[in-house]
Amino acid sequence: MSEFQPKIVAFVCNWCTYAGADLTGTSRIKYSPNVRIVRFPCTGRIDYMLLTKAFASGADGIIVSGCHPNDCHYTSGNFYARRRWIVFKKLCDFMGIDTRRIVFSWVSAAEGSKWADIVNTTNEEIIKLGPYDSYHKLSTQDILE
Amino acid sequence: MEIINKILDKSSLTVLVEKLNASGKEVYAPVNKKGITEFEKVANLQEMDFDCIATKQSAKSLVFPKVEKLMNFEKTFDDVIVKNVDITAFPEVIAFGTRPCDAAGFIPLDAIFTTDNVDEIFKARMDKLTIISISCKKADDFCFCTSVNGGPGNTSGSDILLTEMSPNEYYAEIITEKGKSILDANAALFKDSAVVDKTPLVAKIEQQFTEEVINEKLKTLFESDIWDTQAMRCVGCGACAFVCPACGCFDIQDETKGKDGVRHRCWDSCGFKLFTLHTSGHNPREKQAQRWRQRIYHKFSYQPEQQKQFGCVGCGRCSRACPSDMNIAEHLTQIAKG
Amino acid sequence: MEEIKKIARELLAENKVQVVLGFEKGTANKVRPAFFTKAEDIDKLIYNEACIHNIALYLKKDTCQHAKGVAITATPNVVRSILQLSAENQITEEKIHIIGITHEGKCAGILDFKAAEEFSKTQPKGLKPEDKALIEKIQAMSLEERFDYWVEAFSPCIKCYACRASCPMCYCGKCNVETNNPQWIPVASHKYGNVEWHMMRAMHLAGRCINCGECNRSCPVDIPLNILSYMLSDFVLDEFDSEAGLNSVFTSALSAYTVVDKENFIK
Amino acid sequence: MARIGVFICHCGENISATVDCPKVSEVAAKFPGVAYSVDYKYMCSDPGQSLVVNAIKEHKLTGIVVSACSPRMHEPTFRRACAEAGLNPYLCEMANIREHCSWVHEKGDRTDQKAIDVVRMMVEKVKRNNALMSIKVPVTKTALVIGGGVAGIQAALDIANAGHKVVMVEREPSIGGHMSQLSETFPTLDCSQCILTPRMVEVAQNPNITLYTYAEVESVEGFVGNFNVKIRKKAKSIDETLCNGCGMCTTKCPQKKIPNEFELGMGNRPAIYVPFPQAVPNVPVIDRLNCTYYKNGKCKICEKFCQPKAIRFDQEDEIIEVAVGAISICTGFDVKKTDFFPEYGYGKHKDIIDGLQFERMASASGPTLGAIRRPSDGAEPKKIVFVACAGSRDPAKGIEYCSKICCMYTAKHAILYKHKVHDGTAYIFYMDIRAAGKNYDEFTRRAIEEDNAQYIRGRVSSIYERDGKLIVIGTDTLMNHETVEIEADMVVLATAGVANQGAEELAQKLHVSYDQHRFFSEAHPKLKPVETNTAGIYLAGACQSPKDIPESVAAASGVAGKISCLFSSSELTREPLIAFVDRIAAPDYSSCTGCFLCQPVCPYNAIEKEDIKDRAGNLIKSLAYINPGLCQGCGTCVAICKSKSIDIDGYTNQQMYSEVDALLNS
Repeated sequence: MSEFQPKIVAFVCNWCTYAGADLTGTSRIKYSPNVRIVRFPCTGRIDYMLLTKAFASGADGIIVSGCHPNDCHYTSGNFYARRRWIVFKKLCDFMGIDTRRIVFSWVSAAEGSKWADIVNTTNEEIIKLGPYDSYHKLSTQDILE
Repeated sequence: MEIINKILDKSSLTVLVEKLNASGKEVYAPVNKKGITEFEKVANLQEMDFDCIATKQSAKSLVFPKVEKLMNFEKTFDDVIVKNVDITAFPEVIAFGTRPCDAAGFIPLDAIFTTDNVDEIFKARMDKLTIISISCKKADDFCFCTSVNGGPGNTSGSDILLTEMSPNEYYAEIITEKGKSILDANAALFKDSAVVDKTPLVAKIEQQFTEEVINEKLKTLFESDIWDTQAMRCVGCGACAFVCPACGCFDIQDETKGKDGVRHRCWDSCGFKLFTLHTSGHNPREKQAQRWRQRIYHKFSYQPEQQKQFGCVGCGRCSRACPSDMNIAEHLTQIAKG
Repeated sequence: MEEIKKIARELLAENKVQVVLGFEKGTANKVRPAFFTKAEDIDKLIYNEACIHNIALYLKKDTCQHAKGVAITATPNVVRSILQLSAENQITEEKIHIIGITHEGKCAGILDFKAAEEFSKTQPKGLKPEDKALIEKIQAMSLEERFDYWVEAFSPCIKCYACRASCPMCYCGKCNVETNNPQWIPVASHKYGNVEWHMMRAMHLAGRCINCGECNRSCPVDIPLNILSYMLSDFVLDEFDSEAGLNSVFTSALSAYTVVDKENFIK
Repeated sequence: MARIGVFICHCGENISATVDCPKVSEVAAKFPGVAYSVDYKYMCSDPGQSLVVNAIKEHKLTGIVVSACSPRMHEPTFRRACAEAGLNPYLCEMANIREHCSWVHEKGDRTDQKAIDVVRMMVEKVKRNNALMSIKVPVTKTALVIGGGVAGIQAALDIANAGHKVVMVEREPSIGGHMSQLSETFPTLDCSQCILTPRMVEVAQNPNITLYTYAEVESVEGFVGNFNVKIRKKAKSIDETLCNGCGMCTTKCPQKKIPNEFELGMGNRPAIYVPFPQAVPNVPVIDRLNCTYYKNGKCKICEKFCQPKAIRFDQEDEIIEVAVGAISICTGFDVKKTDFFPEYGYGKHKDIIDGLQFERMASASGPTLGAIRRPSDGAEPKKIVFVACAGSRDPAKGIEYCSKICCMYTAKHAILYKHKVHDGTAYIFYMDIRAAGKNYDEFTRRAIEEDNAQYIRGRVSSIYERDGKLIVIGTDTLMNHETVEIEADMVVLATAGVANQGAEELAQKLHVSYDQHRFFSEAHPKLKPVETNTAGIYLAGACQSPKDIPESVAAASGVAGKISCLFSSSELTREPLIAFVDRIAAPDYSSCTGCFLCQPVCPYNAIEKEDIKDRAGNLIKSLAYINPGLCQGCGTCVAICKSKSIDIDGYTNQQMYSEVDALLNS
């Protein structure tokens, strides 16, 4: 327990990745318990500000996942989301926010094992990177002393 | 207290700053960083920018920072535990190299925070602040202190006022007890002096109007369309209020992280639409012109009425900072003449 | 210059417009935005290389909103802003008479939106070499250095919102920073509040910023925040072949997509 | 003050074997705002549900969190329980501690902690849930069918026979579509008109169907259950109520040399005409572009001979407004013409025809009365070449897709040819034979084996004329890529099926999406093949992609089924989890600035413009308005809105923000 256990938040869409994670469960595939899933109707709904909010609130890693292109329950939400991520990622990179800690993925409702895989590899990657101290410090220094 | 007149040479001044630092006081002075001069903590006089007419921002943040913690709190299951800020832990601060207008700015600011109800945090900071100003040798097109009862060698607000007599010699007026305690602690650095006429030593700033005339005129101008014409180019930012030494408006904000939280006092400005916006969507000051009018009335009508103190010291910072060149002195002159 | 004045005078005299938006002499050597409502006042109208304020901003303000017709002396940046405002349904063509001024300061006559689109395409953008150099400098930094750079760069911010107030594209009646419940962006101008605020603003301007640099010019504490949007504008152009301020009808890179958008970062 | 109830389910041992349920319940009881917390063996069982119902009543709960399986499993169950207890069903949230926790993690503190965190997250969310009411939308039980081809006919008849009103709009003077042009149909070779005509008549006679021919959809407004449609009924110059279809006018018309569209230019028609003898309705129209009277102001011979006095030269287009609840698009397809192919002579060789022209030629009622004849000289072609995939599956021509019907109709053409020209030889150049379908492969085999069609696997690179013959140069990829040269009398190109003319324009009127080939897009390629993204608008037939007759008919019946379901109740109940734009007091009315950057991202075209006007009718502000009848609740507009003026119930900004906050800041 003494070793670093990262906090990972997953923002997922209801129709593909949430269902995919359900399938991981029904298939009894094990993965790291460090991830917490937040359900959205569609990746198009995911506000990039929630990502920075998650980091500010203490997340060490973030997974954003939804339907594969052309599979969106609402046809195109994931396409708009993808474009937003492209821009957001660029801005984060430019501002020195560690985008290695944000994993974007497509996990369909049939990809239970892919979900477990995404969580586990993200978990390992974040353990390697360590806690996201610089952002946590930035966001808390004026609240907690 | 009666003003004590002294002379300080430049090397003594250098020593004074070092000694003040050594005595555990925090010394703030104008420092030019990347082309912008602001009050910064200094260890010695070499860091100071003597040439600056006025820093971009005023010195008010020494007692009224842009963000100030008022208290910490912790939520429990059914209660909130409040931890007040320890006001005794505030450091002794020296504002060094302030201009007479900066020093004068603390008077209306103090009035805002202590009239009727004393703001303990502000007062504690104010009590621990000593102001050592330097008279102005230069002025620019934005300076108008002489129109608002101030002047380039005015002593009000300062604890000590220094006036450059020659490149190596400063005339020092010890104005308050706080000033005297510095003199007493460093008596060896000061030489006795007679009263010096500062007029030839300081900048000439033409008087454009008087506060009293403005005050009088405002009695009938509330519904005038002058506010519309003046505010037309105002973009509605808060730069003027934030750089103003006498603006004291603030907003209270709670920020939390889990069960822990903090209450902040943050600068706010009457120029913002949000300043008066009601939850319903109604806004008593809907138009920028009304907000501009409020700014002028507050400084030249309400404050003199309620706090016996005008809210403007003529430093001209608001006009320098304005992205659309709103020039308050010009606008006031227009009012005075109108 | 005389040509600009002549056009402005005629428009007012013929009552085609009630306001001419331009510049007049300001404090000392400064110039300032000005509103001319009478033909005889046009003598005071000036244009010189100091007139860099993006006065397209005022098209959304009361004075212009209430007028039936508005003329505006428009440098390339202003023209781009006007087109983008039109693309975002904020202004209508019937009302606006653009008196075009080229980047060399020559009068380009009255431009309708179609002509303005052509005009915009031929005029160079406002990106200065030092901005480009700064972007490159930041890009060459390590991740940690970049983060520290920006935290430090934003730390003097006093949240006076002059950047927002001077930006023609920041026309929201209620800015995101003013929404509470939830309070997305801390109101306080501490380091965290500043980073979040400027990041949000850059994101909102991505694909919409016309690169006039007004945010930087108006900033009283001189934060180079324009380069955030510059960098994103360049990126959006490269990535999505989309550029703000060239088109008077709807364009926005982030309200669109193509199926072939970059995918290589998605697992 | 919130009073939240937390119900931790053991799910037998499914959860409790891994997660310490009593501990989670105990910790949850201490969360701010939690008034009641309990764990139980099976929450979804009857006693479990009673536990929930009783707790809501007894503890006056203002919201509940059921911590159990996936909400995709039992959310409806517990929402019902809430409703039973008198609590708004939308004040219920589920914390997934089975699929997302106990089944995927090992027993231990970290797993318990995750369960606790997830419960805390949902407690914070449910505190911010809004009590919502299902959205009721009234339904006008009339369907609009656009297009009177076989798909439209089938859809209209099925809907009408289910007892609902149908309005059918057909652009041409007669219904029937492409099927009425066909000779025989594969794979049974029954006569196309013989099976279609009775159905056309049925449409005309069905009291539930109102038929508008020579008419087009002008505009469509509204949303599911409530569309207002304007139909432009083009002037036929005939009073339909008086015309008895005697045909005297068409016989007497002096203009006789107008290329007949129905015969694809292979025959002529007069200026006043019915497209084909079995037309429904059997009412002629005057082609004003070619009519002598309209051209020169003199003639009116038809009027003279018309006994019932039905000719109306001054008739004008008429706009008819109808209110409908659902729309079926059945506008069909078109085929590329021979002039699309430079390598085949740009259509300048008369003896190169397209498949549809061959159909007319093979039809007993066609221009040659069913005889196969060279258009150039009327000779019987002894060698005929059929080119399959003419244009289809050819990215260079911009048509990457397979037109699907060509393999089958080309085989049919070869068979029909052989039946009519016994000593002739049919060659078929093909890429692959795609004969998937009931009795389809047997049919192509029949063409090869019984009717001796010469299939050559390869493409035709060029066709040119030499001494009155068409020289077809192709390759045989099964014979070492040898060049094949055939001296043919006639060539039939199975040209690509493409979207119908005007499809794009219609899609824009209806606010439905279309693909890069201008075919209408279905809502989901697998699960919603006959729906469009716009609720209440459906697709049948070849307007979606090339389809054969059985597929078109099946889709049409599918649409009819969908529309009948929609019409089964006079109100449509929809989940209220939809987006909305905020409204505040004057003078702002909303924080929405009317930039409409949200409009293009809505897949359902649910975002409309709402004009705020003063009492004098002057426009104050234009705002975005989200039509609750159309919004499906994806929330893409919420994330795109810069001023946060749009929010979405069920996933509001407050809810999502609090979830994240609660998750991390324990």
